[in-house]
Amino acid sequence: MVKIEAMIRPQRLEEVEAALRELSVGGMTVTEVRGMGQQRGVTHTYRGSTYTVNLVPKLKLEIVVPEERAEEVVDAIVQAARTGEVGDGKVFVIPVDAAVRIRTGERGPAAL
Amino acid sequence: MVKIEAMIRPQRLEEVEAALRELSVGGMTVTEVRGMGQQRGVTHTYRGSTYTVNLVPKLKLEIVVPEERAEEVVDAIVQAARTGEVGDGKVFVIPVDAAVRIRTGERGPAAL
Amino acid sequence: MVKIEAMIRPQRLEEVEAALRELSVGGMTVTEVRGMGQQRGVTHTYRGSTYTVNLVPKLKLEIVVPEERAEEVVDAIVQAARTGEVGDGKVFVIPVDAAVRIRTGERGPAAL
Amino acid sequence: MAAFRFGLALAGLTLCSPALAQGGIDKADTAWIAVSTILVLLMTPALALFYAGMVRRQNVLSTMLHSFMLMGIGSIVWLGLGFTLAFGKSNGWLGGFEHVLGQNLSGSAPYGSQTIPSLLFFLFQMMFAVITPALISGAVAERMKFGAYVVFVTLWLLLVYSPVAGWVWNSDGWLFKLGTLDFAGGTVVHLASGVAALAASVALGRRRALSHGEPILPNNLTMTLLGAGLLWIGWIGFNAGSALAIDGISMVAFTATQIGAAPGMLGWLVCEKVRTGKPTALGAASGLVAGLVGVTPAAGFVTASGGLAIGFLAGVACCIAVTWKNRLGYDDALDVVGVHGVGGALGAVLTGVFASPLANPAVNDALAKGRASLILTQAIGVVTVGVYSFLLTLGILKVVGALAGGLRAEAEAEDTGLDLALHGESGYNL
Amino acid sequence: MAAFRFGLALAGLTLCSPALAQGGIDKADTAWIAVSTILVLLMTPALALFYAGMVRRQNVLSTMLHSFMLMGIGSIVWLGLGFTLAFGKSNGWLGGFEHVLGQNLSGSAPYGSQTIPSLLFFLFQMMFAVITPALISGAVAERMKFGAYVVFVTLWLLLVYSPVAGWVWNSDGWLFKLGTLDFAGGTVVHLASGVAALAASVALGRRRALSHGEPILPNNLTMTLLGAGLLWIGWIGFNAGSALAIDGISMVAFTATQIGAAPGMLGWLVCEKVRTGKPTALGAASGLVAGLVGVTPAAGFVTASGGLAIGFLAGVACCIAVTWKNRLGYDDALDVVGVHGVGGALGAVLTGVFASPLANPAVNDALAKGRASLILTQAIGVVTVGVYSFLLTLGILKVVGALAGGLRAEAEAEDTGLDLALHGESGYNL
Amino acid sequence: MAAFRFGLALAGLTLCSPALAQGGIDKADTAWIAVSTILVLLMTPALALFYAGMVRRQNVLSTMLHSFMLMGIGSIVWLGLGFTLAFGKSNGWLGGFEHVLGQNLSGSAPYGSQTIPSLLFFLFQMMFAVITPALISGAVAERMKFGAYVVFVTLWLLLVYSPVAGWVWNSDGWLFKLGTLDFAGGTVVHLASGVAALAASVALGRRRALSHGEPILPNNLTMTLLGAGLLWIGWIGFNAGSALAIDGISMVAFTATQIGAAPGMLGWLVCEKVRTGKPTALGAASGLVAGLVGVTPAAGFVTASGGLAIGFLAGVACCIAVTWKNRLGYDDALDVVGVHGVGGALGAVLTGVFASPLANPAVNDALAKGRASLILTQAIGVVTVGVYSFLLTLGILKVVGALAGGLRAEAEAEDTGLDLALHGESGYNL
Ligand SMILES: Nc1ncnc2c1ncn2[C@@H]1O[C@H](COP(=O)(O)OP(=O)(O)O)[C@@H](O)[C@H]1O
Ligand SMILES: Nc1ncnc2c1ncn2[C@@H]1O[C@H](COP(=O)(O)OP(=O)(O)O)[C@@H](O)[C@H]1O
Ligand SMILES: Nc1ncnc2c1ncn2[C@@H]1O[C@H](COP(=O)(O)OP(=O)(O)O)[C@@H](O)[C@H]1O
Repeated sequence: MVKIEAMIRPQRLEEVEAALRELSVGGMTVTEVRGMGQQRGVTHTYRGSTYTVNLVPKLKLEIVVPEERAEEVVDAIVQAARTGEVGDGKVFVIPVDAAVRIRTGERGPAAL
Repeated sequence: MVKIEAMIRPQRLEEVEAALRELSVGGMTVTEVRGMGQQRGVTHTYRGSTYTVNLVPKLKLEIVVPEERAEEVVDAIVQAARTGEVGDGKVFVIPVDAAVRIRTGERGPAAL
Repeated sequence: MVKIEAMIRPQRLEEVEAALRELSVGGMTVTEVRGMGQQRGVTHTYRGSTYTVNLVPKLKLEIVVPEERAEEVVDAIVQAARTGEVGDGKVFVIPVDAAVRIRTGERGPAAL
Repeated sequence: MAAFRFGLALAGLTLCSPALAQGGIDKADTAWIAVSTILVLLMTPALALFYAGMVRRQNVLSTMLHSFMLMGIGSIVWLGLGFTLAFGKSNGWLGGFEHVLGQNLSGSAPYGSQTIPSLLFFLFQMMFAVITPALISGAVAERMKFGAYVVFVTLWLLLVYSPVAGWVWNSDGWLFKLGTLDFAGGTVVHLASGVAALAASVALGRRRALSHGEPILPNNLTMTLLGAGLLWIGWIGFNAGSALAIDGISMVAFTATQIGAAPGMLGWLVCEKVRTGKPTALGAASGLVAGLVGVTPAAGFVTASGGLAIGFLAGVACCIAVTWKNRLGYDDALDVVGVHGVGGALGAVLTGVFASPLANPAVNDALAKGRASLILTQAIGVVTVGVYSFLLTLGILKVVGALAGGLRAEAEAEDTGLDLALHGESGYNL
Repeated sequence: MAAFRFGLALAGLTLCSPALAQGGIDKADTAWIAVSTILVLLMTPALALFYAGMVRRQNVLSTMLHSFMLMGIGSIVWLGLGFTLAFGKSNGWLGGFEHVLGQNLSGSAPYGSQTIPSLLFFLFQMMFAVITPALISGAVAERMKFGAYVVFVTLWLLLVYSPVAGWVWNSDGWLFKLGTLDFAGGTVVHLASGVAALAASVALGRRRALSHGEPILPNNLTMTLLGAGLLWIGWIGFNAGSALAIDGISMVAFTATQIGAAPGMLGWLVCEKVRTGKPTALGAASGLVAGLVGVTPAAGFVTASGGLAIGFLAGVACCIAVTWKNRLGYDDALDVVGVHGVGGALGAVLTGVFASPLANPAVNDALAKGRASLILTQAIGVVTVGVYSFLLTLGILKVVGALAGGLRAEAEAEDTGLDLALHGESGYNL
Repeated sequence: MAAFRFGLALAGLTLCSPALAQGGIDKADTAWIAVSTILVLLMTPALALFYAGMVRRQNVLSTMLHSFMLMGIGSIVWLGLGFTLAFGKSNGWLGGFEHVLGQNLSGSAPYGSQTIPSLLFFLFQMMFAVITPALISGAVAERMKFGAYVVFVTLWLLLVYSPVAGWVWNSDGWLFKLGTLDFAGGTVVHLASGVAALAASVALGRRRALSHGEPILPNNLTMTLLGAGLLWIGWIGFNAGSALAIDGISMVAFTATQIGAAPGMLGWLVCEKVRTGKPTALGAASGLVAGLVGVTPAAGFVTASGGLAIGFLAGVACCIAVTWKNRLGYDDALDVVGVHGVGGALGAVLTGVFASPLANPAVNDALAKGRASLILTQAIGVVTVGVYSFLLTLGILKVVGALAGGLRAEAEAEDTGLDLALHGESGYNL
């Protein structure tokens, strides 16, 4: 199994969700994060002074899938999350040694 | 070393904490996340319209342990977090190449 | 590639950011987390009762870099985040199988 | 209110007032209306809370600012020109210019036959002029350009609110002379702004998030509840103060207001219970506002039972009306049409139905030609003010859109959120 | 307050009032009591904030709704039946039915020998009837069924509050005749609700989270502080308005209120400093409320020094009392027992101790049989009202529990949070 | 205000008052000033919100507590000693001791030639004494020891505020006799606290986060906006209540206040638009406060146009002034110097420029020696009060620092946040 981690724009969540549903991906975990990269930070104004906050809001998706499904899931996410503007984010693939479904104790791909 | 990632119900945190303490697990990092899976989302009402939010609040625990302790820790979490209802969550085990304790610079299992 | 995960004190973010900029590390993702470890929790008072909250606020940084850069980045973070007091946090290094830049579809180290 | 009261004052249940001093000023009346003025002023920050709690977190400040801007712009525009257009010597349609920039207003002499200083009457009316355009802002939330908004509300205040206030409340206004009853602004305030909200929703189009299917969840309903609570508080000044004296009519209006808000809340909750099985906190907040809107035109003319009936009907009707937009496709973000438009129109008509000489002897005159005739008169007020406000609002927005290069913020600004994109701020850093 | 004042009015430091008009109405008194009424109304949303800030985020709306519901239900129940049970012609225990549905209340004629319209007296009293049952809601927070809550507070208002208000404030009430001093509701409002809170805590049982050892941290103490600040503001109307006139007594009560809240805050902070080393913001908020509770029955009867003493003692006593529940095991979620029960009882007794003819000549009468006798009379009031409220509350909850199939929300609803489970909403989406 | 009014009352546009009763008390005046007192009391919780919204989340409670503490401490200190130092029989510099602990204050007899009870005058003045030291707290936010703060504000109230209030408002005060015009506290309240804020910023030094280059983002600007809205509401009592009667002057002051706040808001927004291109919500909130500060000393002496000009100038000037600190290096956390110091000084001088006999006949006297002379007199007031407050504040802080072992919280406490470190609480658990 692998874990797919995608940092995306918050506005693209619905599209990505839909794309995953189409692929019958069983589950996902979402975290609110802030990211730094090539995308310019946002300018905040405070009592007449302005300054730039480098970290911009992103969502991090974590989806554990059997290794053989990784490719199609990554592609689906990339397509659904893309706007073409700087700041679209990244997808990383990370090896997973084991998985357990807490409710049933099932292990391995069956747990997903 | 491995990193154990557990997505659990927020209400089970205390139980899991206690179980880990029993095993003398040294540390843990907790993140508020929202998860999607088999569990039915919650229905929100807004001015007479209702709609379903698929993402339900979960906690993600991250615990890095020496590989040989992984099994018992996973089991302890699974037991403590289980309610038997859909939505109990998952535990994933991910390989870790290196660990450093920032304060001392210690590396490897000693850093945990 | 590897993912460097660092749990640090919130107050050290600026220093770490600066250190990474010096190394021209391209990007980073930051999450607000709460951590448990050797550091004593904080005592909350509530209507005359006091009790201890074990989880203390931390930031989790995630930085994916080519494997060959891992060492220097870890060192930079460790130095910048260190205060010498209990609670400085940990750095973990986790293998990454693949990376994609959503905007362009670039893969591998070029995606970072 | 306002001029209306002069017409009725002699017949009213005025408390005997030996304190009536030289120059016709009564100090107790003055103290009460000064307090009422402050209470109505409170309604605009309260509205800011009420609305801002319902938008998404990235638009919370821009939404509050929409209301706050009126406290700035509205006060000055009313001083400069608005008051005199409404309450100057009128030809039936528009007032003269004798009060431009606050001229001929005094701290010690009354306006007409009132018992409070004309300066205070001006201030009391100012607070109505401040909140009415702010009500419209709920319809345009989360997507309107800031500059365009500023110009729009300025023009609307001068071209819609001021004339309409004069029609209904200036003793020479044509609707006043026709016999339209509007105690504290069902037609002038709520209907006019509710209809303008419909026009503005149509002119601006739907929010991008709606097309994307993004869930639009209120960022902070505790703020909305607090806003609703403060609106209730301020509304007592709005309605009971519209007696322009601390007299029997003001007591009747106070009672009807309190007894109108309560069943409005309960009516909406019952409606929700029936429809979705779950009464909500937002429903309670919305319902109490609906009840208050409904009872506003009626407050000084109905008994407690009348207030009870109107409040309950308004609560249920508005609960139903806020779902229309989903079917009809206009994006009235915070339901100004469903609450103020529908509640205002309903209240105006029900004022004709429930107005009672037991509450206010002046109703005897209003019923001279029978109740059917009174209801018809009320309906005429609703239709003419509604049509006027709708058409003028569309026209003003056309002009503003042309001047400002479009009414809507850039797509990217809308996606980022107006707070950061237009104002360089974010509401929360928690 | 209320009827009590009629008895004392002649002896009181009433300001001379040439403005007293035909029909006995004084316009300045009327304006002041209208304002006081509005201030007391403000206390219910303020209470909603005060309480809601202390619960966990998943119950913030349900907690606010508990207070807001009373603004809806309380107003209507008071109009329909409550007022007449309390203030109708009484046999000592219960009033007659002459004011059912607001009958025989007038905007221009007074109630009894008062100088304000009876409609206003009714409205002023209404606001007390609205907030008192809402106070109890702090005890049942985070676990009570919504429907059961609605029925419970309705019955409690009719079966506990209305009679007790009549006993103490109706000039024919048996405790009034006995000579119990309760200026603005130490016994009627705070003790009655505080004791009911104890009964309700016991009847409902402890929250599940407490057994799980989950930390129950307040979601938003800024809200609690704002609520406390607004409670202080509103409380001035509550206490000084209970003079039912803008006279010397109202000034005395205003002073005692202000000078009671301040040392209440400081007393609680000192208590915390001693106990845990850390004075807290929640302690400041709780302490000022405790001071206000303590001074409520005494407000119009004590000098500034008396207010100072009572406020300080109440602040310290309540700071200690809120920790009892941990030892005794009942789950009074937001410390209604510790603050309103203990503060109300203490204040009632201390009223006997500090009442001074220097503040109010009427105290001379109250002291006719000596101070010990007055203190005893006060204690009788505390005990009888306390026992009555405790037993009736238990009985009502028994019945409601039977009707509603249990008082508590499902375990799952409690774990999820009542906002989402019962109302389909969440307070924050930040 | 205050004593000032006695001097001018005869010449003022007082409404005729047949209601003036025996003992010289007027009930309508009393009702109005009681309301005004409550409105000024509201300003302190409002200030708590205004300030607390701007700090970082880890200091939100400690910042609110700074304001709330004054409601506790200020009330008691004013009762004990402050009032008598300011308003007792004065030698020009300090009052006598006849009102220690509230002695010789009555609910039915006036203070001097006023028409309200002396107890009420004491309470009205108390609310000014409560909020003025709280204003300073914005400068020391996020880093001051709690105990040191408590001692500091207590001493400041006694050694700075009370004497200065006596100089300007006691009819025997030396600045009063000099002819300084300060209607509601431009010099006494805003300048004195703004200058003290400068001294305190210097004495405390800069926050650690500033050196670290950490971004200091406001935690909750919706709270700041609500605070600003409530400040506006309360300020009407502050200014219009300073007429100490419900008369023509109070109407003039009400108008100037409303018409001063509005252009203050717009002026600040225009300034921001020019400077950064983005008008902000915080700018609107800051600007309305700046407008109110500016118009405070002038309120009862200027026409609407005067208020308009002063408000706009104050809005622009303060918008510019708040950026000085970046260049000069002192850390006035929440811009008390830029808003209250600069706005207060500017307003005091502009009062000399815009005071008009059209608004208040008493201005004729003030202009007896020509306008230049009046402006000079105003400037003398500004300079002497400014220098006095600056030096005394430095001195007090020196002493407090010595007693408390330093003024600042430990470095670790500052990094963690004062809420948790000093009070064991956190504002939000969302
Ligand atoms: N090396 C990295 N490690 C972890 N996260 C990264 C890294 N680089 C970028 N990110 C995440 O991806 C987001 C987008 O990256 P950015 O460089 O701004 O745009 P793009 O991916 O379009 O080139 C960042 O905000 C951050 O959350
Ligand atoms: N494939 C997955 N990848 C990552 N997280 C998952 C995945 N499947 C489930 N989760 C997480 O586990 C939680 C529980 O999963 P769910 O399917 O609802 O219940 P259960 O685990 O009891 O079958 C989800 O809310 C989500 O946070
Ligand atoms: N085994 C672990 N797995 C995951 N995170 C850990 C682990 N141990 C510690 N942490 C994280 O590191 C933080 C600091 O650890 P702590 O033991 O308190 O101090 P130190 O690292 O200085 O010894 C914790 O708050 C937690 O977030």
